[in-house]
Amino acid sequence: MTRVSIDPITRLEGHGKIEIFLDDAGDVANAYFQIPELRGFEKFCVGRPAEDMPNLTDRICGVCPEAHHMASAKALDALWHVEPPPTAKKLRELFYSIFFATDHTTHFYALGGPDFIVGPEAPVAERNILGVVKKVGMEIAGKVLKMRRDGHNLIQMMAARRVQPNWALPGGVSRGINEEQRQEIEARGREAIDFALFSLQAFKDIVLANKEYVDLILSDAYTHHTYSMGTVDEENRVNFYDGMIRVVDPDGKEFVRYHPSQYLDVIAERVEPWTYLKFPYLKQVGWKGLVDGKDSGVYKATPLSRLNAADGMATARAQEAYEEFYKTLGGKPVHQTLATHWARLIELLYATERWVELATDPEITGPEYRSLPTATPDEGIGSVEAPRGTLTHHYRTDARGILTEVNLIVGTTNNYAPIAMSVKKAATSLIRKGHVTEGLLNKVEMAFRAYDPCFGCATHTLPGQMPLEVVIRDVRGGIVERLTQRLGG
Amino acid sequence: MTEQSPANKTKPKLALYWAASCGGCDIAVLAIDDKILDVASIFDVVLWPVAIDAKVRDIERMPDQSIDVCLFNGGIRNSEQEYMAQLLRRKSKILVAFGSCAHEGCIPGLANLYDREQIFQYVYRDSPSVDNPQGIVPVPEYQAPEGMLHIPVFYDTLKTLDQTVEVDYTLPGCPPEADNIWAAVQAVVAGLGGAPLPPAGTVIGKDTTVCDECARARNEKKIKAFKRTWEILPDSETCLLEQGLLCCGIATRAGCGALCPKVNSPCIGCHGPNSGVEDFGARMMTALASVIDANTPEEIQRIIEDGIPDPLGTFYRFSLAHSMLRRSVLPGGNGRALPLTESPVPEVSR
Amino acid sequence: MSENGFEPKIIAFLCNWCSYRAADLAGTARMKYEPNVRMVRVMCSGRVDPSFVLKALALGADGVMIAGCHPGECHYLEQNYKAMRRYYMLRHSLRALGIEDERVRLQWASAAEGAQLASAINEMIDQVRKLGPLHWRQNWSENGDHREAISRMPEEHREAMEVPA
Amino acid sequence: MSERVGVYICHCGSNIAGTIDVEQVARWAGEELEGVVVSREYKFMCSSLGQELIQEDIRKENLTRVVIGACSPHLHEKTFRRTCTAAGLNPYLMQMASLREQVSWVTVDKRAATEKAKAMISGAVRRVIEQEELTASQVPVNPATLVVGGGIAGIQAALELADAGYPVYLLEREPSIGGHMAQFDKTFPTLDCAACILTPKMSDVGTHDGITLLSYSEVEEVSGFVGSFHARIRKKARYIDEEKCNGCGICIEKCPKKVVDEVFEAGLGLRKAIYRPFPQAVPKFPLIDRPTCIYFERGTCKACEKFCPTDAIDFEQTDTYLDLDVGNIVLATGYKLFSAAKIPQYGYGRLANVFTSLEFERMCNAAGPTEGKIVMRDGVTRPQSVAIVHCVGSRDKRNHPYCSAVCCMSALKFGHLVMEKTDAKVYSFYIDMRPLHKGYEEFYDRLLTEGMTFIRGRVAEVTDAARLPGEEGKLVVQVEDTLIGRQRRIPVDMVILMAALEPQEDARDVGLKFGISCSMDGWFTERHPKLDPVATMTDGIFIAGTCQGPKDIPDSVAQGAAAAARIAGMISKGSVMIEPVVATIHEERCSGCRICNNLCPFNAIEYLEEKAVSWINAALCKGCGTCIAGCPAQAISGAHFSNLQIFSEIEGLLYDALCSNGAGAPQSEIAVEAL
Repeated sequence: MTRVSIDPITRLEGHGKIEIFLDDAGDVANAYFQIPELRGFEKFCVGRPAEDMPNLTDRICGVCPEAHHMASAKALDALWHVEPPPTAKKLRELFYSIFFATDHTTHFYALGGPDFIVGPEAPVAERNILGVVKKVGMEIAGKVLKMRRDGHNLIQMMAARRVQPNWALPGGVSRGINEEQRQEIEARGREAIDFALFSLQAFKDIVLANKEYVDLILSDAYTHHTYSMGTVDEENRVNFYDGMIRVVDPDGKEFVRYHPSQYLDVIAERVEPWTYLKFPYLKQVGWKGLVDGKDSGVYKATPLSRLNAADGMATARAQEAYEEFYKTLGGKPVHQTLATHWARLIELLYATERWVELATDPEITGPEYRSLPTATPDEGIGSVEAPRGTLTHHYRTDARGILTEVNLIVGTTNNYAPIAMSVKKAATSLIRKGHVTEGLLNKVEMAFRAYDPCFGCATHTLPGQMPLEVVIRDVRGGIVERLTQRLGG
Repeated sequence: MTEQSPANKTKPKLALYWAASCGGCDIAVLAIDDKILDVASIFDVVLWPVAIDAKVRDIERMPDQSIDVCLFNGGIRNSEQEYMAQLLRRKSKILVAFGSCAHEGCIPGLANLYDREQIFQYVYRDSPSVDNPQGIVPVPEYQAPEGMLHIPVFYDTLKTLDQTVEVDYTLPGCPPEADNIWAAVQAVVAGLGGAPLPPAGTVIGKDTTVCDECARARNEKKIKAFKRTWEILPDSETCLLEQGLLCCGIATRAGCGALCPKVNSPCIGCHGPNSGVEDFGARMMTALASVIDANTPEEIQRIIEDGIPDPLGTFYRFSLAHSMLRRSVLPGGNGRALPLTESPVPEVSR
Repeated sequence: MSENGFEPKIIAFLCNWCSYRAADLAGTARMKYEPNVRMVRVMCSGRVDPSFVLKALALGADGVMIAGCHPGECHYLEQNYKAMRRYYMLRHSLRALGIEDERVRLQWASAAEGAQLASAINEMIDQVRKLGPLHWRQNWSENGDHREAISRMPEEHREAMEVPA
Repeated sequence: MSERVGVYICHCGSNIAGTIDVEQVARWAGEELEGVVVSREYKFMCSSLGQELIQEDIRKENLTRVVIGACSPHLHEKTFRRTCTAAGLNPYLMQMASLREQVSWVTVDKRAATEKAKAMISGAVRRVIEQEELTASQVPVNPATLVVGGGIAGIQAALELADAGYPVYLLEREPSIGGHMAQFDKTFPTLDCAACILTPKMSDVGTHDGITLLSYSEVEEVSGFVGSFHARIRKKARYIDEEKCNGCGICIEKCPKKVVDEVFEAGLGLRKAIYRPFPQAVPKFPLIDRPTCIYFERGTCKACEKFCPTDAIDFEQTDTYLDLDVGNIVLATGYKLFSAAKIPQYGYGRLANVFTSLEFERMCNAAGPTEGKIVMRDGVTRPQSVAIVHCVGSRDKRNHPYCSAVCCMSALKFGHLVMEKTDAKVYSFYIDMRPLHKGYEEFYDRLLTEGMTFIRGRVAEVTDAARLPGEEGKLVVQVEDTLIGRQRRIPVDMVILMAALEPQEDARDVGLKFGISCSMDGWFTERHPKLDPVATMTDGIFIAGTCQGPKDIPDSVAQGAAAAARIAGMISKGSVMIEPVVATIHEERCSGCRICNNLCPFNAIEYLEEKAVSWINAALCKGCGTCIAGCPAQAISGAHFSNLQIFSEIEGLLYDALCSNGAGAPQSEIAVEAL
């Protein structure tokens, strides 16, 4: 009963499927969230020349190829023990900030946005980009599309292709930018900052001003007390491109702060026979199943968790927004899944500010955009914050730089457990005595979308509608009822 | 585009589907920007997983041939995808292999250098981050305490769409270029309006290769050594191949505007071969070998083995699954195939 | 005949000027060699496109021979050197696919070397017979367990029910 | 449209039918093979009855394709092409399967032979269906011919053509024509003097209206193709105004500078800085040897200029170039002598009285350095005993494996001359005596009776280290006498080394320049070793004389004449046919990557800058197909050997290997029915 439908992890490794089993009383006995696809990148990349990885792993996700491109490039720097020149690092981070801003924008407006802008109780058919347009007007929709187009054009200008770039190399990038290009980038960046500020304001006006929405955000159905993961700079401020990875416990206390190269000491993956996707968890805490709390190794890696894991933002206006965020939601850490949307807008603001910072850096147009490796390659680990969570690439090669081992922990995977928990929680809280309502499906859907698990980005600029099917079986496995959310009309 | 207004009844029906793909193709469809709204107004979109809710069962219930156009992206990696390919073939008048994965397997096709056992063994057991003492691997049918759970069967060999069902047209590229997508859409619309369609089997795109669009200066070629991208800083004026880089532009279908060479990156072949070419890798092999500047077996082999450590990943980066040989020798031994006559035919009634 | 009754099929591409004439000579001299080889005439070993070899293997050949003039004796001056370069490039790839070197052979044979050609053919057939069949296309078919899964799908979908709106 | 194929299986008496069940093959082809409308077997397809059978079917059954299973196409392809043409079918729509050479004659097992025959017919049928009509194109032939090399072979070719009334350019890189023959004294076996028979021919050349003599010149570059070649010639400066010079030779007398003549006199004699290689040189003009001329060295002297009656001396003269248009080219570039010093144990260059064959030729020559007196290096002493050593550098794995063909006879000639001019004892050390041609064996007998001593065995060493009494002051020849099976030491006064003939230093470059190939030894390769010995793979380029391999004067003359005859034939016909089997670049597919540009040794591929595509000159293309196989974009197609044709042939040949889950066509494993 796998669906041709938007299902959680599709954009990562295929489609998803939910099965909910009821006990004799008709209450939820268990809910399974299955990922029925695998492509096997970790295996078939073995034997390839390592320098191909930015181009191979691009193809893991066509929605956030830039994230893989960067994580891979950093793993290659480490593999060949080569330090990219300052200009190269800045070019990469500039490229990455542009990508982040583009990606977050489209998610908020096209996917997450509709739930609030149009309203969670609004008819399904309206809870999509078209509904957003109706509500906020064509002018804003135009802004959104422009933001997307600008971002893609700049990415193509710098890195060859708007989807699937071909640019990063061990020790830097294949080409730098000239002054003319820099000016273009800066100009678009300044517009982007205004857009980000506007978006935050819109969120406050439409959502925070509406008690009903706030209650929804704070409701228990969307709350999971898990660990939070995110990358931070030396002052523990949020960074997307580089830094240390910090994990705070459900109470916001630092649990561990480690260099990406130590990820194996912190993270382990659990295999279940009923799904092709693995469940990452915190090694020291251990796997206790799909439950939250301090004793469960389950953690989140989302915009929200990044804010939780950090002490602040590295740019002025983003820092203000950061403080307001926690003030409004009653202090750190925040565990309400739906708050992720707000957190995402704060990250959007940071990305655009960082974009302009770098675009105006005197070194950005420097001629030194690559150092040639001289050392013998052996092992390298690289990591960045993908919009959907911490992304880690780990390579081993022979002396010629031919891959002998590849391990990847991909953004959304980090959140597989929390997503599955949200699904189960939503189901349990809404199914009583075998009676099910369409509301369940909305609620489940909203839980998904908050994570923007990679499937989400596939729906950029499209209706936020997520068709789902839930099959409800009794303990003997017979089908009691099958619900399918349909488009209205 | 999702409104089920009466107008839709007369609109041609469009379906989009993804199989083993990365989503880049769907993004590419969106990357035609505002034209996407035209697509929405021209067609009645009956299936687009990323966009709207329509259930397979609805498709199954449709009479055959009732979908006018189906854009199918992604390769055939498991049983579910093979089923969907066949279903959509039956229900569609025009089936388009959309993008590199459906066309030639793309990067995921490199999995054909291994088999299911090897991939599972690494991903679920040997990977350094996996903690799996009992050596569990996912199984198609799992008896959970509460009931039976199914996931699709993972294949040894990734197949392309045209290796699975008859394909009418192919749109190349990883992902296809926006203007080529739009051109194809218009051609199809015109065709549905009675205009002559290109002959079935056509790959929609240019006949020439990337060199045609590349601004770099080129000369007669003689190569003493192949270079890897990290080894040299290429100049931005002359042909990258002449500088020793393994640029696939010579054999790759034009249409992208030679974007990668523009940023000093050699072409990696994402648009596949130009029309009429059956095996991309063979073209690369023969062309590169032809310009090797050596005449003794020893030196020839040295140049090849030093400069091209991974011939398959280099020559078949995107097209292994669609190449003449499709995959490596199946480690399990190649006598495993069941006679086709034994294929069960599922009985499904309306 | 090998004990398991396997008889390899070999496709040989012969240069019109040397090896094809060597085959003629082997004939006129009534030299016997094994019948498993089927010959394709090309003007020069330089005409042999790697895709000819791949095609032959894909269509069920167990081995392929490329025969041309000795280095330095090419009737087109130096084209057999290009054949040599292409052969090693192709072999590099075939090895990576797990295809044994013995299955694809480059053989120099002048118009006078009927005997050498005949014995090279016999030697190759013997080697390939030892290696066993390639029957390449069986590499592509799955082991069958996916069929049941596919046949199950329509039935699962049919069970689906609408949500009470 | 679907083609109508006729299949014809030849019994070739029992040659094919004895091993292959031809009836079965024919029946099978008719029933099983797609496109086959007629399938017959017949006793002798190549017989007129057999051919009529085919022609009748072509007409009655409207065959559009013909497959003939018979002998090798190298025997009867032309025959059956004519058969088809006569019946109105384009000859290139016929394909042969070599059932005799490739099946019946080489296969024991009849069942296996029949199966193989089926496969081959199936391959031919699949291929022929894809074959296309082709027509040979005609190009005019320029009547002028360029002969490169003024030795006896070149001279012969030039005279034959000129006498036939066709213009000839005879080019020689040395100052005079005549080649090696001009250096000889007598010629075997008739012993008539070389000069007496050569010089008349030389002066004929010099005076012939039809011959333009280009001495002291070299070919810089050649382009074009049969019928219309273009050659760029460099005339090296002689510093003599040929218009003014009357060849009186006063300049030579007056020249104060004497130098050793390494070329013509093989280092035995002297010449002046301004010189004429030999008295009968053609052309008669002398030349100034710049490196040794005092004026060019010090800036003063000009003795020649002072005394020249016609003031023909021109120190300012420079190399000049001229461009020729010719229809055909004869290469008669000759050989060079193996350097005997490469075999140190023979002592040449170390032991004064060890001579090479060429040195000895000059010594015998009445016009030579010793006026024909046979003397030791001191110039006066007459040898009491002379050893002649055969196979110096020939039949020798370490040097040249081949036999130089002329040494045995020269050795006999030398022996005769020694005994005629001195009373010395002559020993001949040989491996095998090879007096192959007319009158040669008789000459050998004559020397036996004249008392020359023959010792069979390869000489191990020539030394001046005396070990036995009687060896003091002598050269000792150490040899194993294989006839008596003993080591022998023969003390002599003089040793003559019969050095091998080897290709000119620059033979390979010359080959590339003219687009012809060399054998491993470096001799130019003929189109066919037996049936086409003077033509080459490149139409319009012919070879004659020793540049094709060691040979004596009569053979060289014969080849010169043969090449001339071939050319005269073409000229009188006026035009030549050019094979339609060529490659074509399809501009609309070509992206100008230039991979193909240096794949063609015949320079048929050009890069058109303005269009940024490559282009093939069909007239230069030899149809090898290497560029077709090399094009990364498959933008090049090859007439009669297209990918499609060859793929189809492979499919046909493997018809019995194709199993159900086939390649190419989608093989949906499970059909989802009744949805």
